[in-house]
Amino acid sequence: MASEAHRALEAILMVADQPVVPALLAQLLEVPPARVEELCGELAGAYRDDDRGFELVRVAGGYRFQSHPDLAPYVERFVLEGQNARLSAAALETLAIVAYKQPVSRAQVAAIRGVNADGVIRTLRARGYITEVGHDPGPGQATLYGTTPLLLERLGLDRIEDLPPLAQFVPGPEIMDALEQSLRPGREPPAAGE
Amino acid sequence: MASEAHRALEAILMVADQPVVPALLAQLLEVPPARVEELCGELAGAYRDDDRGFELVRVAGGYRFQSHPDLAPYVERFVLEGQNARLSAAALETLAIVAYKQPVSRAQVAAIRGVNADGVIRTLRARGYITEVGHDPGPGQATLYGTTPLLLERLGLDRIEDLPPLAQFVPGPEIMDALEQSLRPGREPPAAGE
Amino acid sequence: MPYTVSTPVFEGPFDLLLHLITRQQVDLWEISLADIVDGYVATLEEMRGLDLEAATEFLLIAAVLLELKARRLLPGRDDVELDEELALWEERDLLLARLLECKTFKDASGAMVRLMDAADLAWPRTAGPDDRFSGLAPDLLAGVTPGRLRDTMEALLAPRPLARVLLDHVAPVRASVRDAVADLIEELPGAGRVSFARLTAGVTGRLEIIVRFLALLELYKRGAVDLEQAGTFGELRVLWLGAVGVEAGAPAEEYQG
Repeated sequence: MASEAHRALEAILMVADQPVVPALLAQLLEVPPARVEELCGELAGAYRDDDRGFELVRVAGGYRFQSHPDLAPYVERFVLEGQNARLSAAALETLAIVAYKQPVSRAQVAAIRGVNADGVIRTLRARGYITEVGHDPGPGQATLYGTTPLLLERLGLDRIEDLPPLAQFVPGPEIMDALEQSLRPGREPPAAGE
Repeated sequence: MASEAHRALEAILMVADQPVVPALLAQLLEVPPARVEELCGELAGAYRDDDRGFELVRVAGGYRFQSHPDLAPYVERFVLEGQNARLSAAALETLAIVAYKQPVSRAQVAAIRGVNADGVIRTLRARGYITEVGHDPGPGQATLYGTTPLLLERLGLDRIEDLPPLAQFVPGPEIMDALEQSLRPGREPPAAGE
Repeated sequence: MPYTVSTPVFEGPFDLLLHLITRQQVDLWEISLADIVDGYVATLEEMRGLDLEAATEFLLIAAVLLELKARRLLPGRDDVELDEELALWEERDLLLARLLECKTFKDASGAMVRLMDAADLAWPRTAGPDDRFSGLAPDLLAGVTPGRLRDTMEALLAPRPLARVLLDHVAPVRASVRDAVADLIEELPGAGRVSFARLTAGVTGRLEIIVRFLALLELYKRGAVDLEQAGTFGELRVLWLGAVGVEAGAPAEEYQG
């Protein structure tokens, strides 16, 4: 099983300090990118089968070694400080809007959240989770924002398309009903909703 | 074979960016140091038997994962062609500390970074970016490091005093966020450390 | 039923409206706006400091609720012009759409938090090439500028992020004896005979403990509590005697005999 290609992948990923894209691995190994995917899949499977304390994962478009989540208690003690601070609820909501609607302008984010979003957008940019990705072709040429590979790493996702589909979060019929009932400018008060 | 202790060792060594001394590993795993040596020996043996592209070695008084010497040609190409032909985050941090705080001891660098910096300091010295500039007059007479003319030249600086000044108070982004959330009277955020 | 808020701060007006309507499980017709306002004011006080943004958001939403409710209470609906009726429906549809969108992204952000929490359990390898390869890179300083060094240094010197940043450290410490008296008047009647240690169990600041003690002495002076202590340094025990004369220093509306 441990072919030269497998071993070369292991060696390269061991000295990488961030996810390595399959295209570069393919170039170094002189094999097609599809083969790289296969080889990495086989390695990842072998580590799983051997019950290793590390894993080989695909994240943010590349492959990397990481510690196995099971062993977080040990690694936490070793690294001493928690690696990531929690974002505020406002920042998280804004992040969700940017992630699902990108490219998106500040004004569009504000329209959805109902409040000005400049502060949180600056926070998210400072954290490296979102970045300017262009300008609106329309009048005003508003700056448009999108998510970064760093966010994908933070989420443990390979591609932004791997986010759960937004449709999944559209409120269910009971909430829609409650809302409709409450907002109905109807003629008579609806029956007491309990 | 893959006991919890083996797996914990693998996880810790996978995220360590320089050799980890057995005493620290023993403390993290709550086993005697002699047992750490045994466990590491078993892991190293397993990787050898499986013909992995990496190895677990004892170097500079500690254990670390590294690429297998056989595969050096691949790693060399990766280092030359890949994104890795630059300072690691750890090296950049260490260089920044030495540049701004010189003369500074290893212990002081480690205190600021939160992790031991010996390996990185060695690399930076080997490249001629930092050098020994004296000894701490206090007990222990720790070696003190400073930057070299080569570094200044490479940074395009005339004198080290020409480094951009540090902001006096640099709040983290989440603190800025929280402050803005609660202090902002209108749409104008307080003008503070970008 | 008094309107109580679970804890999290409301993030946006639409969100708040949604929260009120779905959580309360009552329709607008039945909501007492006065109760909502009272509940919100209480929440603001718990937050120890006025969040201006949240407060203005709340005003906005209260106004929307009031308007919707007022419209329903208006008599003579039959006389309403068709145009006006249609406009009302249109307005409602817009509001509904925005509420649903807001709720959707709030739930999506919850899913992202779960992803982050799961990803946080694994740490990436970041070691980079070891010394054997450090001589290879032709230019190790490629891309390193004085500005990057400064940014790196500033990031290192910045206060380590806390899991959750509260602004308690910015707001002045709440340590008025008057407030502490009011707190004790709320706490003590249901507590029976209780030790001082217990009364200050959740209090961390030394100043606040002292203030609580002073408040206790104040209540003792007014005859509202009895204090017992077995001996020097013994446990101080507090017994609630009743409401005699406590109104003087306490906000009367918060006081329940």
